[in-house]
Amino acid sequence: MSEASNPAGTRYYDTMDTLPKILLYNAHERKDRTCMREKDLGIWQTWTWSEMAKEIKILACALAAKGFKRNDKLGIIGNNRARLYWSMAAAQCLGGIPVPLYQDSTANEIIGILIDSDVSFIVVEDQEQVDKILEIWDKCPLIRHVVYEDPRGMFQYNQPFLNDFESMMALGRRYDREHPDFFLQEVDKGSGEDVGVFLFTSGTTGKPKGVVMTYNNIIITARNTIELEKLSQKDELIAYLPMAWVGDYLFSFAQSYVAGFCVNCPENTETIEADRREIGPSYYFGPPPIWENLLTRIMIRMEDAFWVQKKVFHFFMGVAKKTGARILNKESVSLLARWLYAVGDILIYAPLKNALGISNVRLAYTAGEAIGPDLFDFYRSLGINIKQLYGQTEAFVFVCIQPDGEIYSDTVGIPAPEVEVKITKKGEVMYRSPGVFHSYYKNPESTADTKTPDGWVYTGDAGFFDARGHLKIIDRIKDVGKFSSGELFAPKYIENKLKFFPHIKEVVAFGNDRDFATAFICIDMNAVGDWAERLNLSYSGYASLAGHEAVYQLIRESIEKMNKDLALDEKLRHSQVKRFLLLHKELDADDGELTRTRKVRRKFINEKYPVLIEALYSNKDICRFEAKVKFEDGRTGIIAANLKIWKAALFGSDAVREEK
Amino acid sequence: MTFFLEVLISGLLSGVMYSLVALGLVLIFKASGVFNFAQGSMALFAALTFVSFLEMGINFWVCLLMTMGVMVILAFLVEKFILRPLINQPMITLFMVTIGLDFFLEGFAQLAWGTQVHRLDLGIPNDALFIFDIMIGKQDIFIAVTAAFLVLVLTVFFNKTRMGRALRAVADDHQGAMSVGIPLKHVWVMVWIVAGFVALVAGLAWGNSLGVQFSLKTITLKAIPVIILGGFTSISGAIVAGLIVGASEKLAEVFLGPFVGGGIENFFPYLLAIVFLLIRPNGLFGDVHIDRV
Amino acid sequence: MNTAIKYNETVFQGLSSPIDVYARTRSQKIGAPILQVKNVSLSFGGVAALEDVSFNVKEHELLAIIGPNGAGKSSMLNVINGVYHPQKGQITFFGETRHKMNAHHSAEQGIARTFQNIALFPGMTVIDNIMTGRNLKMKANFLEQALYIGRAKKEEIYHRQKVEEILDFLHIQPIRKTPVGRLPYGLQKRVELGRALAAEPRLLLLDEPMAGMNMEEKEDMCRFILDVNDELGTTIILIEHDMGVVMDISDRVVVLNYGMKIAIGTPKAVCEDKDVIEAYLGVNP
Amino acid sequence: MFYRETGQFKTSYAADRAIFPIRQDLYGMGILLLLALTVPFFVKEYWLSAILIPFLVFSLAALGLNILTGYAGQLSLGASAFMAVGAYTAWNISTRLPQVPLLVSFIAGGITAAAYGMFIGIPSLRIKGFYLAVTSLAAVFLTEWIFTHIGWFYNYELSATISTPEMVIAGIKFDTPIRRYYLTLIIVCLMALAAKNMMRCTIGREFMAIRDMDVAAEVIGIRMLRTKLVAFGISSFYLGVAGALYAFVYLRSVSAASFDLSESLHILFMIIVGGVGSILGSFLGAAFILLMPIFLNLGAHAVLGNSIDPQNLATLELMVFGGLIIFFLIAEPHGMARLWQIIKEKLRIWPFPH
Repeated sequence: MSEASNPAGTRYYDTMDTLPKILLYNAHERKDRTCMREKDLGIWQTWTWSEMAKEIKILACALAAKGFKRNDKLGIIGNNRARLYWSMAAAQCLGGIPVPLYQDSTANEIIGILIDSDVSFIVVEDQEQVDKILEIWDKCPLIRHVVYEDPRGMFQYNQPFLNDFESMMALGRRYDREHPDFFLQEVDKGSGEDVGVFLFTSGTTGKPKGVVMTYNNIIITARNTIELEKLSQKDELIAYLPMAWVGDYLFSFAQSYVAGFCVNCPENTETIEADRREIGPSYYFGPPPIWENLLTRIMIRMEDAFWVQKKVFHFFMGVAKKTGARILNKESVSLLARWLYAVGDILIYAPLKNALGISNVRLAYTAGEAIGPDLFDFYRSLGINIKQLYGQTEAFVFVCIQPDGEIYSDTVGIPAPEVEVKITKKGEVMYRSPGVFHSYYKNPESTADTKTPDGWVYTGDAGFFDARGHLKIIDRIKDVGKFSSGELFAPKYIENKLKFFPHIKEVVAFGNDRDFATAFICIDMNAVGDWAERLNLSYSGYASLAGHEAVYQLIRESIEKMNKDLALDEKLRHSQVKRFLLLHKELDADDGELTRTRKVRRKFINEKYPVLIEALYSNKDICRFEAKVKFEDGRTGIIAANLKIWKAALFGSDAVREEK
Repeated sequence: MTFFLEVLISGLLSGVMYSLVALGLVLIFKASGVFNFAQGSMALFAALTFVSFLEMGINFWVCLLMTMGVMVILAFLVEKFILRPLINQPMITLFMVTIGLDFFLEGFAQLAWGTQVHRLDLGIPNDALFIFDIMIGKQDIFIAVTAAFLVLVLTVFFNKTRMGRALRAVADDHQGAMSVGIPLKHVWVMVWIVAGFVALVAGLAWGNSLGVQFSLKTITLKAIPVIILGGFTSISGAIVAGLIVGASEKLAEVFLGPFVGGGIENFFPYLLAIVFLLIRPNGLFGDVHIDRV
Repeated sequence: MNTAIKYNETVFQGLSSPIDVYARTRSQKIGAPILQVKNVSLSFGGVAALEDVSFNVKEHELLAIIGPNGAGKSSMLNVINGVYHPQKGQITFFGETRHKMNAHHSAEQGIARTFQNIALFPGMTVIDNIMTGRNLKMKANFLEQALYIGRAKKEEIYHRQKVEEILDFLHIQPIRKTPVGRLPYGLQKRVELGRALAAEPRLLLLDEPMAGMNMEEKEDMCRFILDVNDELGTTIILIEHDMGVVMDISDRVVVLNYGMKIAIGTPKAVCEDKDVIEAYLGVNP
Repeated sequence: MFYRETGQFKTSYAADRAIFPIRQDLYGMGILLLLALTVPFFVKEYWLSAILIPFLVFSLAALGLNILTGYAGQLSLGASAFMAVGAYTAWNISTRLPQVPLLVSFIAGGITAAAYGMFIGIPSLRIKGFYLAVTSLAAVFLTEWIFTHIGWFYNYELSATISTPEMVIAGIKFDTPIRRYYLTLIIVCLMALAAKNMMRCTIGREFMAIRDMDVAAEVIGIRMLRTKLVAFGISSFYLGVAGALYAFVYLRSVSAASFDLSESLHILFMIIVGGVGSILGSFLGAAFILLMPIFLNLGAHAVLGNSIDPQNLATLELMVFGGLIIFFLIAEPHGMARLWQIIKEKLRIWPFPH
């Protein structure tokens, strides 16, 4: 075939076992299909597969010209930009390994990663990133070249190892003219066993580990999920999550290549909202916080609406809450309800989705942490097919997905295709799948203790399959305890479940080696405050509000609601909270009760509040307590309080057990 | 020669009329920065009201008072419903709003008092008298005198009385008015009352010769070139320019007209004004201002 | 006098303002004078605004004009770009000398400016405002425009891209389609700078570009001005009140007082100058 | 609410600068045009010749005035004068030189009007605001005088009126209202499109620049006089053509009196009510000002029966006009066009209030 007809010099491969080969395949099969857009200079700059393949080819040649060899590592730092994605591909074409890094991490955070993964070339977005590299330049002897995409402000730099993207491309073109066959030869050398990418774990637990993925891991996982979710080249995706995150690599890169759909890069971080609206993605991923603040912003914006408008809005939201999710799950819904929903769709739902730019969303994922049932149901009731998935970097994301029509806010669904999941005796979730990572780079021992020789991987999460055969993740395995009766006790699970109630801010659950569960509750000052105002309860401050009978009543109802739920679940019914108290103060990072990221520090609390804990397990219903507090001005003082301890009703067989 | 003088004088006499109306415009403009296109309609309105009262057989002076009362009310309404909402708007907007007012008043006046022509007789003999065998209509003289008298009154009012000075202060800057210690809205009401008064007199004067009918409103159109010539903010300018316009248009009509087929007095003043504008954009006595950047 | 010395520190404490993190690293060499102002005198109806002012501006240089209110700073700019016509004196720009020139001509010569109190076109969007700044570069006749063919269409598209580059340069992409009337003050100033840049000027006159801005906005503005000066190599004359800013970013400073030039030189030299201190503190020796 | 813009993105500046960048607007426009094209099949001929044709003609006139007053910010009370020039020129050409195609004589009318307009506009360099308005006022009187006193222009008809010959374009006789309607429709649409194009290109931006901030405009390098004259020229061209249509297509027999000051004021009202500086506004305004008396009439008859005296109706009309102008200038200086804009914005972000 002639150069002209396919600029990148595409060819068929009987085995499309590497992404570069798939790229060339697309450049031929989907020649004129748009594969990437980037909002730049006010319009969506567009590339078809063949155009992009050509760019990548040139870029690859440029890298080669600069001395980039097989198995060299190419670091990538920056927001989601087309050229950065190309750099990944270019490195892969040369048999090199791309190593995307988090763009917002500091110089000191990236230095470790750069060294561990022997990065020798780096492509960065702009001056800001260049400065980071320069800061740590001396500490990374391996790095040979730095390429920057955006020349803005770079006119002052004259380091020889800094390369402007355009001049790189020029170099690439020259190199390509001189070595016409080079590119294809390099691509041919690739095979499925080759390493495709290093993805670094976020490193919340210990220092980040470089997860090594082979093309087989990548491509097979991508294929399976594409088939499962019926993704096609017609889909549209917005790439807005960090490139270093495994999810982005799978959705915006691997799946896009395999399915052939189009990836859109927003103009910049402030314009994501607007850009999403323009593109109208059909496939969308967002961790719970993103959905969360989308919802809050809707409610805030609706606040100052004209009252009629509000009335209509809330009425139809009510309708949606009742019927929406059920229609989506194809359950039977009365004709009237359907009709009402249809009206609501014209008046509210469709316009709302349009305003948020999610009208065309056919498939949306949420993952990373538990999502509140109300939040989850809100979007489903609008008719957006949002699903939870359970995944890990080591699994190349997919472990479990909620299948269409079986969506429950409290489970993460059933194992993804070709994924086996089992639960250890200790209750830890293990899985084995084609996506299972090859190893941690240069870290055999941690590889060994995460991955068994026969390919099973420890997730470190405790969970179990419920009656419907759906996986329920309850907690990190290390936090899971046992009741004296031997049944499992998952504090985090209880706490999360309670925290989803609007009036509850923080919860600390106890029960390890005890015979039932109890809890400290911190009320949400604002929510409960409003509630109290509506009932015009008088209160002077947090403590007095928390001490209020009515508030106790309110919280007890929430707890009993939860207990009712738990009772339905064989594994969890013992975890029903039997006694609880409302703390006289909010848990506070300054007092060391929370981590800076607002995670409860159990150990500390156990040491600080033994009296209260004992009281919870005694049978007294009031307990005096003095607490040391740090005031704003740094002085410390004692406040004393008498805390009531209340009992919450238990349900199911546990209730019976109570009778005895 | 005598003929020329006759024309000149009759021109000057009607010129006084123009000055009178122009004065009304200058007043309002000075005080509220509004070019009042509705001045003519106000004259029509005033005159119609007056004659209608008169036709009810009410005593002349009572009618006069009643009409004044009506004009006062009008002034208040204008201030409340038009000027106040449009405070600090560009002059052009204010100008256009008075066009609206012009239509409204014309419509209202005729709806209220009917569209037919009312004869108005102020009992001035309609014959002419001769001074050095120059013929002059008594009515013209009478009108001219009243007008001249009114002009005098207003000039005094403006330069001597506290209120008058306040009005001028406002013209310069709105704080100015405050400093004189008179709230802006009172000032505005005041000028519009005065303008209403002027309108009434003008209306009667013309109505007396032409009969009271909607054509009265065209006197605004007569007055416009006058204030262009005299400058929007100058009383003396209005007077002088009035005379110039009056005289020149008559002369032009009589001595140029025949050569071009007559009827030029409608636009001749305008040509005069424009030519003049190009030479001296701020009018005869208009104050010069440089716009700073 | 020693009182003056005492004030001295307080007056120029701006020297240590946060902005001096932008210590100048020049990429453009300061070249030969491109603008000479010779013995310019200007007065409004007898009131003298400028008296016999002379100085010159070198290529790629950032020259600041400072002075108390009413010192004639803005008038100076207005003379340079032909809005005011000086009674005496002449101005030479790129070898072309003139006593009197109109604003349009100076624009054609490549002099652009911003105004003390923003003079944007409130009815138009940000894009259109900046686009208007390029009008001298547009050649399409009205027929082409009426039919939206030929040059008209080409120009609209070509210049739109140029405008987008400016939006990008000033980080105002998110507001590109907002009518400027609705923008907050700080952003309007930025847009006005953008409009001036759109003309790709050889000399840029900035009349208090940071007036009424908060610290953060000022720092941004400084950054932009420096980038314009360095990256685009544009020569800039800047009027600014914030001494800190002036000291940090300008190469030379001209001090006006009551329409007269009382000092010219490097920031340091100028703020040690006795007359200048007096001018600022009004203490007579 | 009905604006569903998700998924409408632009990949080229051409698309981004399109007249109707939002798809729904495009469709709306399409439907409107379709209606305009099919309406003759639904309505009586009377409607065509008494309402739709004048509506189109006056829309064009309002558009012309809007270009000068709304976009370039030069207040003019002289609209009717330029219409008159257009009308008389077209008439003279088509009667004296029958071989000249009608459309050409229309265009010639426009061009002459443009020239006249530019001449009238010359003072606009030195004088601003209503000083200018006055000049245009003079134009009205001057023109009216010329066309009443210089016989040549109306071919010495005793009535001093001109009655237009029958219209033939490319062999097609435009003798029925339907045909005349289509002729007007096409001309008006094309000219409106042209106006839109000019206003979104350099010319339009220069106009708005001198309107919004003339000093800044000058500093940017916009030539004051040139731009203002262009504004007068283009505006008068539109008015001229409108005048020609007014004479040929609508009244078919006019005298100078039909182009008096009140005609000018009517057109001014149209743009004030419709929307200053808006093409859409010109049409809305024309429709409103033309239909208002009709509805007034119907209303009055409905209320008072046929007893009502036409005189009073006329004066009532004056009052309502005046009241409307005052109302709009105070309540919504940008007229109905802005109202529509606001509604549209609301629809776009619905269910959110802002």
